[in-house]
Amino acid sequence: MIEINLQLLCFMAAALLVVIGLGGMLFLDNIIKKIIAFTLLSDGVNLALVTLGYVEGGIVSILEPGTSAGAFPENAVLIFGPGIVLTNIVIGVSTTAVLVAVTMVLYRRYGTLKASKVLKGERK
Amino acid sequence: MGSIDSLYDKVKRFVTEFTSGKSTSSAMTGYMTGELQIVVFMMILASFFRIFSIPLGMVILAAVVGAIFIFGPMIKTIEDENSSDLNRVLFWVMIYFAVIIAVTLWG
Amino acid sequence: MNESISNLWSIPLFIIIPILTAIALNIMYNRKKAISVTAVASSFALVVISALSPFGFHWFTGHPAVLPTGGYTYRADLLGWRLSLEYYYGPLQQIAIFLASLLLLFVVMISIKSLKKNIGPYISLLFLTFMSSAIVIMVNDFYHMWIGVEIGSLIVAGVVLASGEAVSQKAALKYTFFSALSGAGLAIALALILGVTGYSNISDAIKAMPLSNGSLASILYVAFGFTVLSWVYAGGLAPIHPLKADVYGASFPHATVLLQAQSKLMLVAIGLLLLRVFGTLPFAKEVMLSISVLTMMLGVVMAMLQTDFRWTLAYLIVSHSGLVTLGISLGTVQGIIGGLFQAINDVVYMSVLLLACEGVYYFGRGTSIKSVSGIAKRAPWLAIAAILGAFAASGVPPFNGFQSEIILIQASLNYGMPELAIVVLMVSVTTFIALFKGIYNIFLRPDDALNNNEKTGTPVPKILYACLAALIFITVLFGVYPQLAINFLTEAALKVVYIPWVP
Amino acid sequence: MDSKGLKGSRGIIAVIALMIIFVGVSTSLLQLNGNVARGISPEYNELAPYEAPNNLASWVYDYRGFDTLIETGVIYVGALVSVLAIGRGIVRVKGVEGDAPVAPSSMEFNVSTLNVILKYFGVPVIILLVAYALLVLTGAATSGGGGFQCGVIFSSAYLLGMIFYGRKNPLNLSKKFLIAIGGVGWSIYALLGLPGYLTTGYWQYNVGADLWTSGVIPGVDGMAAVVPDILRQLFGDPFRLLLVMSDGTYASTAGIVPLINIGEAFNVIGAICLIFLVFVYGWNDEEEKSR
Repeated sequence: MIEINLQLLCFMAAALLVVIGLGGMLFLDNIIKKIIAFTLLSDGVNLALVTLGYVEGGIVSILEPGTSAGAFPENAVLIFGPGIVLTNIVIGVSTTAVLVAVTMVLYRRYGTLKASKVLKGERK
Repeated sequence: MGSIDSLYDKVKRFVTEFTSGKSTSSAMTGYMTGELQIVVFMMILASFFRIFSIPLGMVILAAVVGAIFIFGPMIKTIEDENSSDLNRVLFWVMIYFAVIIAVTLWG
Repeated sequence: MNESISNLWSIPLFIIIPILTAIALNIMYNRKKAISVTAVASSFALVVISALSPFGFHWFTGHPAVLPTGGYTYRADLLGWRLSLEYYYGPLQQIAIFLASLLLLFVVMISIKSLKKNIGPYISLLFLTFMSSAIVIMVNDFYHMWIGVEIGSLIVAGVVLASGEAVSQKAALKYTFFSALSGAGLAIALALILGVTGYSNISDAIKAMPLSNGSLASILYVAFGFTVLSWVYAGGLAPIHPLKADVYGASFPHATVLLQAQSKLMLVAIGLLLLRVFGTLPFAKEVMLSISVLTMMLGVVMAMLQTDFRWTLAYLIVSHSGLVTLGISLGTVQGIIGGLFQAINDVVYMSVLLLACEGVYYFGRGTSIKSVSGIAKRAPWLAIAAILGAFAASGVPPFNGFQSEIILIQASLNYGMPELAIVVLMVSVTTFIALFKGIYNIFLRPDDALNNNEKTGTPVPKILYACLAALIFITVLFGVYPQLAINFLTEAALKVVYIPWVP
Repeated sequence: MDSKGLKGSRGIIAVIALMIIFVGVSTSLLQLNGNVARGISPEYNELAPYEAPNNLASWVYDYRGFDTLIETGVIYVGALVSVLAIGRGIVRVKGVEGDAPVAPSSMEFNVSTLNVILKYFGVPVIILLVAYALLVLTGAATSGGGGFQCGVIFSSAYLLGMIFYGRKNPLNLSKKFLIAIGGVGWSIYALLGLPGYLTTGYWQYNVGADLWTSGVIPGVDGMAAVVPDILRQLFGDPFRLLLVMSDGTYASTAGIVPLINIGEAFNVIGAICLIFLVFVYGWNDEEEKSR
């Protein structure tokens, strides 16, 4: 049987997601598509963070009755990663909400979603 | 090319390129000063090469001075590249980031 | 120094008071009298607390540090891995937060006086701006700094959006895109540093950094790259400077006062972090120096090209954050002192100029040099304030800009880079030209329409003149007695250079 | 730059830059693979039996509770700013004219054409979702979940109701109520630090257990109990949760964590429901006054 290094695969997928997100933000012209690309980027970061807490043969960090408290520290997932993912999700939600709100307002003003038309560099 | 006439043309073009477009006097002074700033700045950057060797620094300085005259007023390009167009800024950020990573990883 | 105080009483108040005030103001919405009483009282309380507080640490939630030998300790000066979040309030933090709270007080008073209807959410955002800058300058933790930077950038977007104009909405959208980008970048940097060290406290992470292990070095390089990305974003440095300038130019000038203070504090905080964590990596200081030089030059060149005084100021703020960056990225004690002092001076004199610009804005014809002129006839004190501010910004003695720029020039000469000294000089000279181009056209150029007593706009509130007078007083005070500020900054610079402890 | 700008040489440069970034990120993550330093995480796990059984909850709301306070602020600010963008609280300088603000408008969707089956199953689904949200909230300290999850589930129920039944849905929450509940949630969270601050000097000190009885963390001299013995005899030890593990019984003290969870849930409900409501129906100052 082929042994699969799960952590490695997850890290590579995370790197791929990050770069796809960056590329999407750079190459797609539609503002909504740019926002979707940002969510991909954010998901890649989340995947990297979750993978960081991976422990071989580990358990969820909830103490079930009857399990050994002594073995818990060694076997439970590292707590930083999942904790930070919560924060990243919240930040992602808020940023996306602000982006979508401003996009809505700008769409009502200009009637288009093209970043190259709406977000031209111009002075008043 | 290379005659006095073409040099005169070049200087004339150099000056007239500023006055095209929005040519109020105060905007003009801005463009002229900006151009001079860029020239001096590029010369300073060129002189940084003295830390490798002084003759190399002098050669590059001379090359930069030549390039400045050939490529004419750069201020318009600088202004375009520094506009707050989202796609353009994203592009430049990616380039910067790639350069930083490349320099630190393999420099 | 009383650094063993590990539960300093004042630190939580800097965060909690703005939060509660902001919530209250947001719910009040359009009850102007209640809003003004609450806001002024709370910002005044912040000024008083920051002036009175001693120095020390605060460990939120009161969990101890784990000693490397086993066992726990509550002493902040011992070597231990901290289980809880650590804030530090030292001399640098004191002067920065005192100035920020003073500016908050001024800005709140001016905005209550000059804005009409529904000011609750706007003023609560101003309070949250203060909160985010206090967080970022005090915190000694990667994770928390990331949250601070993110909440700060959302707040900036809100402050800009509040004017409801198309140009502000566009600026806010662009800025928020980069907030998303740099937030994700900082999160990756956080993940990498956590993966390498396992600690999110910065001091602990530095102690645990496996610098001897060459194979892990590339992780640190990439983390450095991502942190630089967010530094560039938060401080408005070279590639993102057009967006930052957009944000400064598109918000109300009085709001820009707070925004630029927040941005300078973030610049200082993340810059010191970069220096402490990555300062020993090869090329780190060179990358930071090149970004600072580019920012300075592009900022002032773009400032020369602007025809709107607000945008001139916006680009000048950006370019002067390059000066701050220059000092920090030199990495010497003198350089860091110069950079920090420049940050503080910059906040003060740019506030003078921005408030003068705010005065011009009240005449109702915008701030473009094409559309408005002859203000000096109607508001002579405003003109004098603007001219004094311009002198301070361009490094004319006896104002404060002179003192910090001379330190920066000496520092770059001592570092062995006279070119940097030339760049600093060029920046100050060009600042002078760019500012006087605007000031001459707006204040001094004669104008017929205004001489005919044509009344447009709204009268400049008296409180604006009071704030201008106070800020000019600070400008001259720091210019004549620079030691007043430098005494506060030396300790931070020494700590950053010699021990990996909190700045 | 127009849309064609990234198709020429610039596009190639950008692709190369992206590839460099990919190589950088992936090499660093590759080296991290298998080399992750455990750092302080095992310490947190070791202390878990003395805190809440759900170690993530105790990390998020106790050890790094103040981080989560600011994080809660992020979502509050997100709601504040996105609603500000739509039109709530746009300010003007007296006597200075600016651009006309965008006219507030609401999305058009016709509620009456809804499928009968959906219409009659909507209410039970909403009730179930709200119940589930409350379940997640109350079990946060002992199982997975928490305030944020509760808020998100509740607001999805609200969104469902809005789509099925329009503005007058079963969860008929007004804008004022949502703004108030969001603010109240965040201030509950912020003020829950006050008791610990006043008694011990540490903000957000987990007052639940250590003031009631003495400290539990091994190796630290906890605070002496402030609560008189008679009260403890009367009420027992309400802040303790006994964890029966295979290697002994541990007294776990979630303390103020469940209360913080409630504050967070209020805040998230207020923020996300407000975002949904204003995105769909817009914000109109005149209408708010007349209501």
